[in-house]
Amino acid sequence: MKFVGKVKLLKKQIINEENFSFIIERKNEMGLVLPGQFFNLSATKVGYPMLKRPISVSEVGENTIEFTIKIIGAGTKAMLDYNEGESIELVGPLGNGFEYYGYRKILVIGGGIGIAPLKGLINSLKKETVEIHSVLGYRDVPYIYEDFKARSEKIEIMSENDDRYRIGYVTEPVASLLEKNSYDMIYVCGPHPMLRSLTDLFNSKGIRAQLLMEEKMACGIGACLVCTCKTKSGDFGFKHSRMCKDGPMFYSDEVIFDE
Amino acid sequence: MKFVGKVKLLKKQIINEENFSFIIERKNEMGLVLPGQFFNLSATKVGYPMLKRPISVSEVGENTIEFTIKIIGAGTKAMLDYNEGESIELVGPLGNGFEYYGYRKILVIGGGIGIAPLKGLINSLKKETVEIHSVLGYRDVPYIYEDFKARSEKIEIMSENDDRYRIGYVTEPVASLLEKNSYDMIYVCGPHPMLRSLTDLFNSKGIRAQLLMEEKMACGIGACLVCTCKTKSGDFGFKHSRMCKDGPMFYSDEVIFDE
Amino acid sequence: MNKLKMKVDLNGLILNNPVTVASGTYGFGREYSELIDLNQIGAISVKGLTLEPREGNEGRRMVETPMGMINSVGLQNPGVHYFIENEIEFLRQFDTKIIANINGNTIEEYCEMARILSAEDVDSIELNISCPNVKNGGLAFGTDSLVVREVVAKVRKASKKHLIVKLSPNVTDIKTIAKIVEEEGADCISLINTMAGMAIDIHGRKPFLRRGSGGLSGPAIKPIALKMVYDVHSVVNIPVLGMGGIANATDALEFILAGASAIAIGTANFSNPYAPIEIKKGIEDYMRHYGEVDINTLIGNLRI
Amino acid sequence: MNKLKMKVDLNGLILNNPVTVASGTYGFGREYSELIDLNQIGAISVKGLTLEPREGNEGRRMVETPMGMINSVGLQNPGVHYFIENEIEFLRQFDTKIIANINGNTIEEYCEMARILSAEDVDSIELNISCPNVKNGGLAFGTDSLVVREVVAKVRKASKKHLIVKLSPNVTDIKTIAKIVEEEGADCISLINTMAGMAIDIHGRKPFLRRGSGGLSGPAIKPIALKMVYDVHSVVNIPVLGMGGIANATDALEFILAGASAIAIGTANFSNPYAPIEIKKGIEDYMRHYGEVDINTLIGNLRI
Ligand SMILES: Cc1cc2nc3c(=O)[nH]c(=O)nc-3n(C[C@H](O)[C@H](O)[C@H](O)COP(=O)(O)OP(=O)(O)OC[C@H]3O[C@@H](n4cnc5c(N)ncnc54)[C@H](O)[C@@H]3O)c2cc1C
Ligand SMILES: Cc1cc2nc3c(=O)[nH]c(=O)nc-3n(C[C@H](O)[C@H](O)[C@H](O)COP(=O)(O)OP(=O)(O)OC[C@H]3O[C@@H](n4cnc5c(N)ncnc54)[C@H](O)[C@@H]3O)c2cc1C
Ligand SMILES: Cc1cc2nc3c(=O)[nH]c(=O)nc-3n(C[C@H](O)[C@H](O)[C@H](O)COP(=O)(O)O)c2cc1C
Ligand SMILES: Cc1cc2nc3c(=O)[nH]c(=O)nc-3n(C[C@H](O)[C@H](O)[C@H](O)COP(=O)(O)O)c2cc1C
Ligand code: FES
Ligand code: FES
Repeated sequence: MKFVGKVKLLKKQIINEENFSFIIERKNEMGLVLPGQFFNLSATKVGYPMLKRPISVSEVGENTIEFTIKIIGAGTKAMLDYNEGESIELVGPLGNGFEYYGYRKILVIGGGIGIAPLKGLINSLKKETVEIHSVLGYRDVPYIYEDFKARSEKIEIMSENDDRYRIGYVTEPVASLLEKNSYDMIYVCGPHPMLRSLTDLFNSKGIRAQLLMEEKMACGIGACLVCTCKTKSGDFGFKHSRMCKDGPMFYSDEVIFDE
Repeated sequence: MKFVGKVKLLKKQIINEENFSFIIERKNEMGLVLPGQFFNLSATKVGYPMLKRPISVSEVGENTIEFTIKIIGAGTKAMLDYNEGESIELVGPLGNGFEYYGYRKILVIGGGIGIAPLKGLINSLKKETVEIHSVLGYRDVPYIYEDFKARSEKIEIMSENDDRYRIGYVTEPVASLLEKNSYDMIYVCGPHPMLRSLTDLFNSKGIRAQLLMEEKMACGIGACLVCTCKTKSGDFGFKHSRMCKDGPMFYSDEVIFDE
Repeated sequence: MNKLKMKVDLNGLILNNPVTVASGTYGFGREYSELIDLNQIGAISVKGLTLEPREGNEGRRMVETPMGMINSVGLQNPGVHYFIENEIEFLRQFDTKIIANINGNTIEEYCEMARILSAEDVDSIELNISCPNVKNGGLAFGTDSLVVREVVAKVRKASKKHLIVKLSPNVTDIKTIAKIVEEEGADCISLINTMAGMAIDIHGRKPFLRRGSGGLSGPAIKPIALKMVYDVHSVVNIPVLGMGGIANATDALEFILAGASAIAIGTANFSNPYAPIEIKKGIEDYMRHYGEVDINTLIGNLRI
Repeated sequence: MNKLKMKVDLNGLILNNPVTVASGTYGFGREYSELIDLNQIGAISVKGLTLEPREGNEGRRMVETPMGMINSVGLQNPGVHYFIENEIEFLRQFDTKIIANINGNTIEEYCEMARILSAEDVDSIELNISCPNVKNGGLAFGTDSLVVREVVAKVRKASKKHLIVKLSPNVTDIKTIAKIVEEEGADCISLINTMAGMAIDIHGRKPFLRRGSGGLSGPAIKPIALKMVYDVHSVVNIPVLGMGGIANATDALEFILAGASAIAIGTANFSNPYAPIEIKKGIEDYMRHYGEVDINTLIGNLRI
């Protein structure tokens, strides 16, 4: 079930100079909304930039949905101009989302704004049954980590530049966590180079993770084929999967990173 | 002296479903701002629609300028989305404006949103020295006529559809006013057919008026030549004048209406 | 409310209404069928088919530009045989016409596909002549008059199906090409395909698209498309299926008044999945407003 | 702050910086001189000149389209003699190069204007070959290879001034045209001129422009222009002056990386009179950010 239309912006919250969040009304026609899924949002009321922007759900409430958005270019910058009470045109939920049924011990690894969809994931898991370890990486000052702190048995917060935190990339603590723990599932979302180097690590250890990936999108529903993801097909072949429809979650052992 | 840059929107006022007004800060760099002049306003912060929209000043205060705007298409509709306190990019003042020095008895004739720049004119004339007669025409319910009521010795408010007012076009009362009065100057602003039929009337009587005209504009300063107005040149010739720079005020006996 | 006559006849291909969707923007209809009622669409031109399945170009395949987008999907598709076996039946559930968009590396490939599709349950074949001609140094078939004449003539012979020829806009003189297409027996002309375009990542100092350049579509190209539709309509007698940047009913009506018997929506589906339905309704509203009862009276009805 | 080398050499025409303004969008500089400092602009290409004064087309002359505009000014200008007597001196006050954009109805007119301007204090002549050729049924000079060869060769003979030839984008193969222009002795190629476009008033059921159609400019055409600049740069050895939809420093840098030695700003002046200065500054900021000291190292510097 997919919704196409306008919803009300209930709350806009400025997180820091680069990031903000929207809480919108959740409509019945949207049906189930899963962590890892995304919506395609109009950046402006005047329709410019023209294409909608894919944004993951960072929290799904009973009557609300939260998006956490980083200002990157013209579109995300313009989005910040929506006022509370105004309507935003969107399409969704889209994509496959995370698979998380039945896992009891998981590792979540997020980089930058990639932490947002993982927040939606951990908050939808029952505290009593799932043990969560978290590794969060930031360029500068960390943000939206409170829920991870509250919910994780182990947590490591990294920053490239803020020396109140452990300095470095997420790959280091992940490697040592993998030495000492065995996880039912690993979830990763973050910038391309991070996904790539973690995938190398996972492959070298023969384990697999769920990667939430990104590509420029147009339709967002699988019809136009612009959002390609190179995936394995057979033993030596490849195929071009659709990031928006076959993903954005792919298993790390399916993806071919060749650039 | 022309200003290029951003000014703060101090006040936004909804007049009715179709019309609103903006009061913006007047900057020193703008120099003198005359009634009949206009500014070129950005319709949106995101730069779409691309071209600025020409809007006449409808009042010039010491530290403020007022615009009165009718929603016509995408640009004027988008303008309404500016919030008070935000900045609007604009260029101006532009164009020649009205000539009004030394006249003692004048007639102003406005149609629809064309009444806005005339409001700026009458409010800049000294009550003690100038006698004003006004004819205002509307399609439906009249608006922004209060200043005219307060300031005119004679006033006629016409509507095409609202029978609480005299039903009809402005041409009828104008013809009879012209029978009974002799004016030092006549000022007209309104839709093209109105300007045209009044010009026929003035020409037939051998009198001249100042017309505030409109044409689609790009640069607004006289450089691109897209905003042409056909004017007389010599006894039989014509030339293409620039609406934005040589106008928007033209004398009725200069203009060739040939469409 | 009067009943409006919305049926249009593209020279044998009769559409319930003039609003169709453009090849490559609608897949085989499956994804959009979850969002809108395909019965309301006059015709669906399916994703460009090739003789063999193709994986298309490597990513990145798309970049947005001012009111447009450039794509270089590179004709990723499951091949004509897969289409026949797996997609036609699905589309046939809906009361819409099926246009099979075909793409070849050689004239022989085009003919072969036309022959294969002749026996199948599709309503029309759309010959996309914007493809690079491998025998001719990769220049598009559609840009050389002699090649256009040959490929249209041969495909016409290979199949009796309703035949649409889709023109490339990247030419000096589209009128001449259109006349050749008509002479060689096409039933209908569709235009425009995407325009050659490029965008550069100034930080990476390389084109955004892996292939360097691609095809520009969307509202940005609408004025160019409209002029070409007007020009082509003025020199041929076969009907024109107009497209290029149509995003709302006003745009669609501009094309119809310029001479298009039907219109296609491409890129606008991405920004607004309801575009086909809203545009159909907008055309109807316009007709009612002006007391028009038959869409056919609007076609090419310009006062110049 | 390091001093950046911003001078570029268009094959003899040396500009203080690569940011110029496009013909027809800047008049003769007078109006913009009241808003911005013309000394900061590399060159000004003046309003297209004709041998005799022209009043241009009847209005309406302009319509806005998605991120673009269509104009049909029709070369309104006071004629080359008036320009010489009244405008050159004004422009000479500023430390900017003067490019005289010339337009003819016939090859003879082009040559006559080139001869006249040879003796005058302008820095370059820009031959606009997008004009309709009256001897050739009104088709633009710039769309026929043979005509291009003839007009460039003859103008080259008529004048020793620095000669820029400005190409029309409405062609199948801009590379071939560019090579001819180079062979016949042009010093520099500028491109693109506007693209043929149209917009229709669906309520009046007529084109918005009195002339039916006109030339599309602005960001909408940027991807098309960039591709053409890239293509032309890849086949000629003379410098390229790139334009078409440039509205900010990123756009300008895209053109420079694609191979333009200098760029021109047209339509963007209308939406932002400060565009030339902001773009120049933006290019400088980019150079500082990446530690580039000479703009010339950026020209055509694409990793493909
Ligand atoms: C499935 C999915 C889920 C996502 N979820 C989220 C989420 O939850 N939160 C979130 O914040 N983001 C999310 N994103 C990313 C988000 O969609 C993008 O950040 C957004 O679309 C960017 O749009 P924009 O208009 O702001 O930037 P764009 O204008 O698209 O710019 C993108 C980048 O390109 C650069 N650029 C543009 N033009 C040029 C040029 N000519 N030269 C060089 N560089 C240029 C920009 O500076 C910028 O770095 C998600 C993406 C996907 C695919
Ligand atoms: C010197 C001057 C002073 C002015 N002063 C004022 C003022 O004080 N107040 C004021 O309100 N206005 C004023 N105007 C007019 C104002 O500039 C215009 O109303 C405004 O620019 C319209 O912009 P828009 O984007 O809203 O409409 P546009 O989008 O430009 O549309 C204009 C008209 O064209 C129609 N249209 C657009 N596209 C199509 C299509 N494809 N087919 C059919 N119809 C179409 C629209 O529906 C509309 O009727 C002035 C104009 C000038 C030149
Ligand atoms: C992503 C994408 C893929 C396309 N694929 C095809 C194709 O396979 N065959 C074809 O004939 N045209 C293809 N086109 C061109 C469209 O059918 C259409 O002619 C063009 O996009 C102009 O219309 P628009 O501006 O409404 O999109 C494609 C366009 C897009 C945007
Ligand atoms: C209003 C207007 C008038 C123009 N007049 C001329 C002209 O006289 N001669 C010419 O060579 N190009 C002329 N052009 C084309 C521009 O110089 C430029 O090539 C084109 O507009 C593309 O650049 P832009 O998108 O930055 O505007 C004109 C363009 C516009 C918008
Ligand atoms: S964005 Fe269209 S298929 Fe993914
Ligand atoms: S709008 Fe450019 S000359 Fe008037």
